[in-house]
Amino acid sequence: MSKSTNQQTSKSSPPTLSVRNLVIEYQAKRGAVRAGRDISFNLQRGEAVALIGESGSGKTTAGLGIVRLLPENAQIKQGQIIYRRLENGRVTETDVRALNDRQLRQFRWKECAMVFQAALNAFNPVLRISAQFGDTARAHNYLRGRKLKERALHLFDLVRLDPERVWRSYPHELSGGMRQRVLIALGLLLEPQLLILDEPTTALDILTQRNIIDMLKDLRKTLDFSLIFISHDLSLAVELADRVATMYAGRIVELCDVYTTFKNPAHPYTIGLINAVPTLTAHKDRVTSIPGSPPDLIDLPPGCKFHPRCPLADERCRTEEPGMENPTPNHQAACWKWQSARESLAGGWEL
Amino acid sequence: MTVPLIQMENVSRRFQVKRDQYITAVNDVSLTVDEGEILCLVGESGCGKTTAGKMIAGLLATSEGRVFYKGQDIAQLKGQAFKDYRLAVQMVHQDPYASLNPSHTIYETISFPLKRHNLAQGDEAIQQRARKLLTMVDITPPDDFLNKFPHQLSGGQRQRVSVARMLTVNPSFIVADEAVSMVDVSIRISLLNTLLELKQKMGLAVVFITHDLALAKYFAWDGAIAVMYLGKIVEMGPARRVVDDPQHPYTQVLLSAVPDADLDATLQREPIQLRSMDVPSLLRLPTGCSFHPRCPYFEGEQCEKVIPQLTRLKSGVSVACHLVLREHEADLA
Amino acid sequence: MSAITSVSPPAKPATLRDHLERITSNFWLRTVAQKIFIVWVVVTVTFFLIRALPGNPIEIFVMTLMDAGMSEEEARTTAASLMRIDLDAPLSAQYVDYMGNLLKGDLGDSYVLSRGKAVNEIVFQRLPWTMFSVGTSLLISFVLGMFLGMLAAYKRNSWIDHLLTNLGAAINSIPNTLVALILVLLLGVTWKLVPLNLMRGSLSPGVEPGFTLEFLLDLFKHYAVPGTVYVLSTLGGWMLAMRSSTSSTLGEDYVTVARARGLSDMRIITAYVGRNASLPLVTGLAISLGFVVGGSILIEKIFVYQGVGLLLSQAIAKRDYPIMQGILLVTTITVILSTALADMLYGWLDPRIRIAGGGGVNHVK
Amino acid sequence: MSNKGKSFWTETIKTFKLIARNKVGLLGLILVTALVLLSFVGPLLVPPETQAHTDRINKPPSAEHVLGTDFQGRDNLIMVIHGGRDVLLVAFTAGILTTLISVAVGSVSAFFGGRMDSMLMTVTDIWLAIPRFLLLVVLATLIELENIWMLAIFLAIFGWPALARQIRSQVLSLKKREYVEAAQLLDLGAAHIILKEMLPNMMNYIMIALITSMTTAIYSQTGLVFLGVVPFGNNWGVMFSLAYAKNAIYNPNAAASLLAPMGAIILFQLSLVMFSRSLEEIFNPRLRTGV
Repeated sequence: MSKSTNQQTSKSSPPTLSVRNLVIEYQAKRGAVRAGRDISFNLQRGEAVALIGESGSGKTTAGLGIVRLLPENAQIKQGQIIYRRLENGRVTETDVRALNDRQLRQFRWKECAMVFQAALNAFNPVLRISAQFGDTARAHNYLRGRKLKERALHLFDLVRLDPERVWRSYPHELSGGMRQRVLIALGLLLEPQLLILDEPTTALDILTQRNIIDMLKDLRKTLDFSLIFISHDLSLAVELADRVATMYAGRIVELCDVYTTFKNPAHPYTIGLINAVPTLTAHKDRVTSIPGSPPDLIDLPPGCKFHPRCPLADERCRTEEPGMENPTPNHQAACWKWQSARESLAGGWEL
Repeated sequence: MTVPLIQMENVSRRFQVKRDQYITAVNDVSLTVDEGEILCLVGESGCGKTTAGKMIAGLLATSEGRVFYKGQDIAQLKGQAFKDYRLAVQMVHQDPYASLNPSHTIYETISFPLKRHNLAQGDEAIQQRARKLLTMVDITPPDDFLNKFPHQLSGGQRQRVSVARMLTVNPSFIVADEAVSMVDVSIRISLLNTLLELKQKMGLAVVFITHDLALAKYFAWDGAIAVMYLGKIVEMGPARRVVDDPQHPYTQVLLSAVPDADLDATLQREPIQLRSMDVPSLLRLPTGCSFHPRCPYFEGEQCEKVIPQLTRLKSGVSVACHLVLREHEADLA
Repeated sequence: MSAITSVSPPAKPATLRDHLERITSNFWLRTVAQKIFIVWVVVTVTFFLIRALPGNPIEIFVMTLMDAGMSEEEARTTAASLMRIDLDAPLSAQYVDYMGNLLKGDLGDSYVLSRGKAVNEIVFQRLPWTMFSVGTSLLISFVLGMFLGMLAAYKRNSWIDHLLTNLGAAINSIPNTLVALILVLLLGVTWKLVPLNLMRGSLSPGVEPGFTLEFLLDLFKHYAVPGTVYVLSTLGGWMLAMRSSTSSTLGEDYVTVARARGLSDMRIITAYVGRNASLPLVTGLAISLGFVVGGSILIEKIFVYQGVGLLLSQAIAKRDYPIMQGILLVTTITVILSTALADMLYGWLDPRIRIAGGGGVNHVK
Repeated sequence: MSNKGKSFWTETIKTFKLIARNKVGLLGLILVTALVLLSFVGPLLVPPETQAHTDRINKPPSAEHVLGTDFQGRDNLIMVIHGGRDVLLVAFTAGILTTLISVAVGSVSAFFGGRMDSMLMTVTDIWLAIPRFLLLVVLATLIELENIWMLAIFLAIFGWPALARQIRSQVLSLKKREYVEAAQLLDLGAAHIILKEMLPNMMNYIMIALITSMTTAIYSQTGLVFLGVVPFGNNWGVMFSLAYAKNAIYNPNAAASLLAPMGAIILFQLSLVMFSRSLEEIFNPRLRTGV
């Protein structure tokens, strides 16, 4: 068993999740796809961290890695994933990478539920919602029968669904937004302490998306769980997260609270990304794009992976990859120029 | 009065979904686009914006109403006149992975229309033209790309090649259907800027279809925005005015619901509560104003029974809402 | 569309339901009409081919009778009564008569194999045997093929996958006649594993059908080898279909989500992967039934198995047209009924199309 | 001109390299070629067995007669060499015809849609629901099939429906591709759209359809010959049927005259199936450009 127990009070309780130097690679015909490179972060109890990045930045890979649900051709090469359960003031530590199959099955969903991107197809089309709740409960020796139904109906109520109707439905009888909410309810069924939401609102229309965001905000107030929120959309991070981890080329390049990320970003990529997204209020001329395109994960450039697109890049950036630097204790950025980046880029992207 | 480049006149489009079930994807839409003008069609999935775009491009016939190109009904065009229209109105599609034929090289893709319409004679001239077009869309250096296949290009590059392919026939009107929504966030703006530059240089008119209001405002900065809901235009007017001072309740709700990358604005925003969460089925559109079952300002009988007409206010914005129109009775244009 | 009055949120359930039910009834009507139409086409085509072609079989039959010493008139009357037709009437009238008799369930009499005996009596005597052997084999091969196909998909790109898919494609392409002959040669002659008399006939002489142990044992002993041929000649197809279906199901989100939910492998394999992956195969079941029944003519001939296939091959050898027509009609109806059964099974397995099945399962609110 | 020629050769070489990537496919191609040569060139080199040799009836394989002799004392190897031509011709002709019909029905149905589509698909469904082999057998007794071409046509008429459905769904999905729409907008013409935009992306389906219909044609042909409803000449099917009729199966000495033609049929089927494994590689532009 990979569990050790130590007693601690919940006040100074250690992070729910600690990810250290996680390296994940996919095997492709052309070579190794380096989808996760040295990913490290802590998720505090009750906190919400957003993993933000473009396609290929490694954000989904990181999420799948944490629950060890990577596809067959992917592998965790190194790193550590420590999950800490808090119960009655006692902390139980779990080394996720060391779990065997049976322990892993118990860990998934009971400790950490992951709600996926394409929730439209997240349910088995031939089973009623009730049966799929039953499956989940049975797999974890959770409630049964009437008690289970009561609990599920309560959750449906929380996610603003018509409980009795949903309970009896087949997935295809529910709209996309409803299915997404059912999946979130299912995620909360076993009272996990960690919830991972991977693009939970993509493919939904705006008003439904708004509804789900508001609902998640409410849930965070009423229920006690830590949240990892994966999205390509910076604006969603604003709504839901306490801290933002910006990812680029498989790595977290900046990690700090939401406010600082927007008001005082230190990494040129974060700065560029914020400037590249038009807002409803900003003037047209504020918006500038980042030149070039994201790197090929099989054939990464040397040095800082962002240097080919970075106007500040110098010789050091081209040869040596920066580690995480600390502008302030709660703000980290992987950039040699973190001190001057924001100022240098204030006048515009083209130098 | 000059003739608009494209005009839709009371256009509707129905699709048969089952034996005797129809959905009305576009419902009595009228709009005009002048030469060199930008119009953004904005709305959620299923609002009919793509269908409207396809009818303008002539890929779909209308069920009712007519589409005019330079004052002529496109359904009646024949011979040379049809050919002029056909080539003048082009489209940029959404999916960079499906918009280029995987079995043709970039050179072939661009040379087909050139050869077919005799726009360049001889291999040398065609090559020359292909290089020039690729340079125009920032695919540089073009020689590195001519013999590549689509799968060797990134999503953004593919979209640029689609634009170059369309430019071969010197169009004057472009329908861009969610042209950047599947492209990485960091390169969306540069792709949009390329389109804007081309528009400027070649005097193109553009109908830009998107679900992203902020993007619409950016792209149509000096142009117009039309907000669609369940097949109808509910509000239309100068882009910045529509986004900054929305009139129609639906536009207001939409704007208050969009997650925005502006931190301050988002933190201050008060959400508007809808009467109902469920989007009505296109199979059975609500009577009267289609937004009435969800409208936070729902007033009763009039909203339920009378279809509000899109009416122009003095400000230049047109709105289809009984409430707004009554409040602005004095401002009717 | 505009006829629908006031819709206040939430939408009223009743109207939608009416709508669904209308489609439902339409669907069944259409299905039944189509099945009847198919049977009619088969009957009509064979009728006219038999009568309208130059040198048509009836004239030849009359000639044969005359050669055997009958007068022309006698011969024509005999033929006419056996086939229940008036040879002097125009073709259209003959057709109407024939269809009338069919509706009464009268398929005419055999005129060579066992002259004067009613065709439907002969055919219905043989039909159970074919239905038993073909049906059982199809079921075995379906289940086995699903199992092996899933195995291959789960072990994608392993040696066992390569072995199974290549083997599957191989046996799928070998004509069933050859499979049968090879089995007889290997099992019966070369290795002498199965006594030859178990590969001839469907029962040992003297064994009477009934619910006796002796009968059942003998039945299965005689069925074993021909059954194996049926299974082998269809197994590959099921396996390959199930492999590709399982592969795509394994890529579905709900399978990944089921894993994320910590469900046991067994539950995922059966209720999540297996059930969904097998759906497309169920429709194939009906089509393959037609195929296997067709193959029975060859297999039953080789194993002298007393089913309709053997009967047909004998009828063909003797050119006994009423029997050929009768068998064609009866098997077509059987196959079409099974198709309908498979459709219903599909509807039962897949709630998404259950709308088509009617009944109170859809509670769209 | 020289440029075109060169590109033809490089394309051909490329294709062979792609086939060679898949060992099973390569073996299939080699075997198919070998059997085709054996059946079409072989008869020119080896004189046929025209008469019975009563002194060497039903001999097992020996150095002199590698595949033994049959019930009339004829050399099985020579019979196999001369018995392939008809089988292969029927397979190729029926295969091509079946593919043509199914491509025509499938693409017309998908392309025009509407009433045309529902009409063609109703016919297809009816054809699919009938026990076709039984009908085929019955009809074969009514319509005397005088030569192999008629047999090929007959097999094609009975073979197309399942393939037509597959082609239809393929065309339907291609029709909706955005590049096809773009070609419409650029007014590149129906011929260009079908031949240049859609066909290249359907080639592997069509080729697989062709191979499937060839194996199916041989499958059915074998059955028809065995039932004796298609009476003609010397071919592999007739050889094993005759051997079977002469009880070769119970006579260990005669087993070779049963196994030789059966082996030839099985080998040809297997090599076709193996070759079809390469098609995916040949028609995938991703692999063609070697990235």
